[in-house]
Amino acid sequence: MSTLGVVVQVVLLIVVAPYLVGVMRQVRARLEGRAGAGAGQPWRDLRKLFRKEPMSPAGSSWVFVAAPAVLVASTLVIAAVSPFVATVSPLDGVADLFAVVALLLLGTVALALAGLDTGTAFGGMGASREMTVAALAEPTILLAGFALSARVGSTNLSAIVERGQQSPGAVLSPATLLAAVALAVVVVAEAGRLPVDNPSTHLELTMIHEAMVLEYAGRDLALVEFASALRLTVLLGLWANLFLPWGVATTASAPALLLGVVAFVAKVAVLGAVLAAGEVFMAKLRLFRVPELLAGSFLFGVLAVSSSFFLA
Amino acid sequence: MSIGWALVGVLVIAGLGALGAVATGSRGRALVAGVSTAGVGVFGVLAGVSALGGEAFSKTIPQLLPLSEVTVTVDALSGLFCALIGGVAVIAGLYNIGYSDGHGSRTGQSLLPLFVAAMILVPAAGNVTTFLVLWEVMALVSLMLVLAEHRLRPSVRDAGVWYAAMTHAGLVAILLGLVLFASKAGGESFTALRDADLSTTTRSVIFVLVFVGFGSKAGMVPLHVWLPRAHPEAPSPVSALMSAAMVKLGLYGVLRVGLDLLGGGPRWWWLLVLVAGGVSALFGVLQASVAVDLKRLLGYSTTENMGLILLGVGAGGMFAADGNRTLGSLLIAAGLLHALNHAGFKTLLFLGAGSVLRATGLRDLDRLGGLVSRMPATTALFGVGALAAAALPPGNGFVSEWLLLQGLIHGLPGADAVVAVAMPLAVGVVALTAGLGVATFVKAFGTGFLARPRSEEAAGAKESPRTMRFAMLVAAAVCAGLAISPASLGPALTRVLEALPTVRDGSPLEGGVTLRLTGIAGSISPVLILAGLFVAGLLVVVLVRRGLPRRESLVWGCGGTRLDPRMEYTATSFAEPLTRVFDDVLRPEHDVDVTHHAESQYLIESVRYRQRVDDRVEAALYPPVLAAGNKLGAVLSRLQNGSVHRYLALGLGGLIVVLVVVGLTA
Amino acid sequence: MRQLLKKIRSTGRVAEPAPERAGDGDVVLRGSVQVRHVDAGSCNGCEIEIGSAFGPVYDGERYGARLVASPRHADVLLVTGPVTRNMAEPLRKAYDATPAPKRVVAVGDCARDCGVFKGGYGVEGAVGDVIPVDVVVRGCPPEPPEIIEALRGLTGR
Amino acid sequence: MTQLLYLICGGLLLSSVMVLWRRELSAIVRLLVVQGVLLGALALVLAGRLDSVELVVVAIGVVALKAVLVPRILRRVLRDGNEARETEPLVNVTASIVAAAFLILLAYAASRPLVRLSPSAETQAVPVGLAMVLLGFFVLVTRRRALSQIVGFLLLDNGIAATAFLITGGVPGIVELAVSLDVLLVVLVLQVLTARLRTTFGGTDIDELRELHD
Repeated sequence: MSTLGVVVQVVLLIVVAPYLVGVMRQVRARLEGRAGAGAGQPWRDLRKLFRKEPMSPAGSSWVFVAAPAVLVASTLVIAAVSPFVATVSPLDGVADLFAVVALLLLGTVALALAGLDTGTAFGGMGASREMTVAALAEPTILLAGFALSARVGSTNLSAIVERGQQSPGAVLSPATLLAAVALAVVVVAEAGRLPVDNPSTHLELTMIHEAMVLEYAGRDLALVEFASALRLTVLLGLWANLFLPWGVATTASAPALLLGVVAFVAKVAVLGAVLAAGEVFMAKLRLFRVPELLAGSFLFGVLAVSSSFFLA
Repeated sequence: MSIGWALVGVLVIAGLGALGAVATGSRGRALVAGVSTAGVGVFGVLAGVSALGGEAFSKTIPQLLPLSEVTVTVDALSGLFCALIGGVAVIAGLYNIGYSDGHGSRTGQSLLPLFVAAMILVPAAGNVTTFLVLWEVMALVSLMLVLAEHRLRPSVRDAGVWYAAMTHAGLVAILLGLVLFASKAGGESFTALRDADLSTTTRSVIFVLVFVGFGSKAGMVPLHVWLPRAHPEAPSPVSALMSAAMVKLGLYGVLRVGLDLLGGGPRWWWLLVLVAGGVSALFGVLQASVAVDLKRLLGYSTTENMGLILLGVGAGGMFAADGNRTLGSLLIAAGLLHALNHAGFKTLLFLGAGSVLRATGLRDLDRLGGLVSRMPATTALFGVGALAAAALPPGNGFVSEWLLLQGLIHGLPGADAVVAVAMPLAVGVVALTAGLGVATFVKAFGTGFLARPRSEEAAGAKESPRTMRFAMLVAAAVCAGLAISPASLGPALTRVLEALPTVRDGSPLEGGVTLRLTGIAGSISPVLILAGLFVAGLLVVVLVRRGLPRRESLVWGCGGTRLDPRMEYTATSFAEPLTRVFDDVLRPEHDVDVTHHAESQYLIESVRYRQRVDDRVEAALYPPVLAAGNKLGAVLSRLQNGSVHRYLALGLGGLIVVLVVVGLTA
Repeated sequence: MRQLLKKIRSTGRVAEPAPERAGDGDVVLRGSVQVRHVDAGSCNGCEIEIGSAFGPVYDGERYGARLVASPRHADVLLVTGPVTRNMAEPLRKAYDATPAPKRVVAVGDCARDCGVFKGGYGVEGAVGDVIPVDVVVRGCPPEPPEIIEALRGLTGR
Repeated sequence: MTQLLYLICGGLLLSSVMVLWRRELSAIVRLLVVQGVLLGALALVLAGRLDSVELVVVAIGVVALKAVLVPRILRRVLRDGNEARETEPLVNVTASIVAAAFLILLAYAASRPLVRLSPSAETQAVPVGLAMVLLGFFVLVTRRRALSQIVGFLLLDNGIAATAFLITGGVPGIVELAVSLDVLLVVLVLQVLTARLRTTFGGTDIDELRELHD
């Protein structure tokens, strides 16, 4: 039964991820006074891209070809092991916060190497920037994880979520709130959203994530786009379940799983809409002010840890 | 085989190998030296594995050294390091066969087996004299190996001078510490030291002295300055041996003296180790992330990893001093596991860098590139090492960093203010180190091996000979083994911890497929992660295989002319954002030369941009010391005027002073 | 922020209601068209119209068409202007860099037959002389609804 | 009530850190307004907890002075000067924020004995006041513009006031203390006015004052 939970969860994430991007674009379009293409547009884009021919730039290697698959695979593993719909998983040993963070980083690295492998200036630029942001976001993630796990005594994601469900009051503790703010900044940075990166920019010089994938075409591009949608869903889902753990199934029964699915979709949709609406009010930060933002989130991480200790 | 015979084997093969390498001509020399080095390594591994299996060995040979006896004691702690060094030596020896084929110098090749033998015997030493003699032999032999290519590049000599000075300064500190220890303890065998009853002040003085000495060998900031110079300049098998094996002996010394012979000690010792480790890790990775010389990058990465190991050991010692043995043993086990992992991947990386150097003559990442199609095997193997060094799953570095973080995180409940401040900062340091480490190795692999070649040398690179590839494959296999089954090392690590009386506490980790920690909640499964990645990857490939075939097309250059390799991102440009973010720490020097046309100052003929990132710690700390040394030298040189009578008078004076001191203290 | 919110509320939706679409579309791309715009020597009149075709009022994106940053990501090349000598080769390269199946839309009279620039010394020819053209939008410059109509023919929405 | 107290202290800490992050001096002045209001709210909450009328008076005084009067003076200085931004602090913003993390940890660790002495809600929040003092000092040390210097002093002063409120609670002496500290403040504000005289140096970079030494 717990295997069923995993399958449900993975399929759900795969289906939902492009829709989440669609919803976010739609929210943005409405706020800008446009009609918007509808929430299903990313799926239409993907369907078309999967049918197009993939292309390799001359002089690139197997790294370029393999990177999208590695990116999707690493994200799928996270989708399978983390507690999005249910906390019961046969893959319990992998559902560790640090392992999930490292897997996310693995995907980033695969894409950065592909960006360098194309041999274009833009690819290298995107890779360099992406790695800088990822490196500087790392301390915040681990410190916020530290603050969350200090209460539970474990970095196992399911354990953290279950503890959150058992003592709802603790979610409002200063440590958790500070960690939530710190992780929110990091989620924005890792997902490549405003104000760190602009996902819909056309200007190469301001790109981070987009610059790395400029050379991808056809189904390679489909994989990359799908992976970035899946990563966004995974990040928002993790954030939601760490800080708003309600509705996550703790048993593998069908009604509990159903409730878990509904709760997950609702949480992610709301968070996505809030994020998209927030982006309307924001401009992209200069690249060299991004470290300041991340340093700020690091500060919140430190405060989260110290308040979990000093105010305990 | 018993440990004793294995150690005899080490000595015999090293001697035969050295003689053989001296005797053979330039054609077979690399083969003889390589095979005998590997043989010495095999015996080292045998000795180490039997010690880790629970066998103990102790032997005293009187009167082998003047005024002292030679004692050899091997316990599980020694065994771990013997096995580690032996393993690295097997791989480096095999690699040397191809690498030095036809151009290895007589001295360099014949000293290689001796160097390995000295390193294997250092942890087997059972008394102070034996230890110091072997330590000095190791230092001298490695110095000569560093200098092996001094005829080819003048920079080698500079590196040699730095290495000689630093390693001997370290030796003086260790010598002072251990001699003080032995004199206060009234005996020089390790057993006598262990049983000695000393005042806390004495013990602290001994610990600080010894820590400085071993710290310099471990490449700890600010005593690391020799490392990024000596490692790049040494021949690559020697770099691998030094970086993967020799620096670990610094760790051995800290563990042996601090936790075993001195038996733990107050908390501030270990806080010192923790802080030194943290600073080294951060500084090392920062320098590595902006380095453009591939071997220098790897050298700084060694400083970083030794820093992480010492951070773990320091935190472990701190918890052990507080009486929390569960965490103490976990953190020290994490440090030891990371030492093994680092030995594995750093060997692989230095050998990979050696292959690149041999094929192109370049260490400069800015001029490399395009090796993925020219040296596919080397590229793939270097990639395995880089993955491990970046501490990403499924590489082996990930597991030990995970253990380290688990230990640090679980220290918070029940802690006092010092721990409560130290642990979050330590986690922050480890995390930033991990993040920057990833950026560093993406740079090394991405700009060094991928894309198109940035110079003619790189464009003309040829794949290395089979023996070199085989040696690297062995190293990669070791890394893979460590990555997949770290839990199988559990019993061995438990035995090592048993040799350290203050942290002894059952086995810190167990499990098969899933690695579980004992005493605290935490589990991870490297096998499942690997399997999950594999299955998911396969799924993706199978699902999207349909459709139109792949087409190759020119790189999209916005419709302009063909993109020149000079337009590619280089390692310098890759590291530029990081250089900017950390410019307060790194203080890079920029140089922009603009040449104008002779006809008009408004037309520019060429622009030259240079950036240098020097080691700021070195620039800040060493010149004053060197200046003071020069001044002292100038004063002392007045004593020497060439007159024999003056020298005799000095000798007499010295003798009188010694006698007076003896007379007064007796 | 409050001001912006107020403005959003007072502006509301500015996109005009979608007109009826005439005829069936191309079935290859079905609902999603990524557009790379190539200016092959235009006077920038067409560019202004294309810009407003993707602005809030006409909102080309609602039909599944989206401007992208690289021909690698594109299905459709939106080419404007007579092809000048300097732009002929880049245009061919852009066409080559676009993955199949792909379509070319020539926007404006100049793109169709060089318009008033016909016979100019710097003009290589119409777009159709350089790369195969699938759809032509006439006008000097064509109005946004006409451009959108052409794109809707490709997206089928 | 305790939650409200913590919330206010959190706000104080956050606004102090934001002073390090923002570059526009006008935004920093706005943050000082926020801080003044929060400080007043703190006094008011404590007045409620301790049933003290005097603290209500103090609260009104604090808001009037710190949230209205001083910011007004600062804005005037800002308008007359031509420097709207702290362009090049001696320590860059990223490093400042990381340093702030360290200083806050230090404040928490250092005030632990005090908290343990009488573990009440007020003393639990004392580290916040101490942290503000440290951050104020940090601003003084690392920022170049004369106005930033004043901001540092004000931060320091707010920190002292917050600590005093939290520790001494309803002691009447608090009024005296607050007044005396604010006299100091007014003197400093006057110093800003004289800083305008220093426009002879072409700016208010206080490093330029070194020239007076020669």
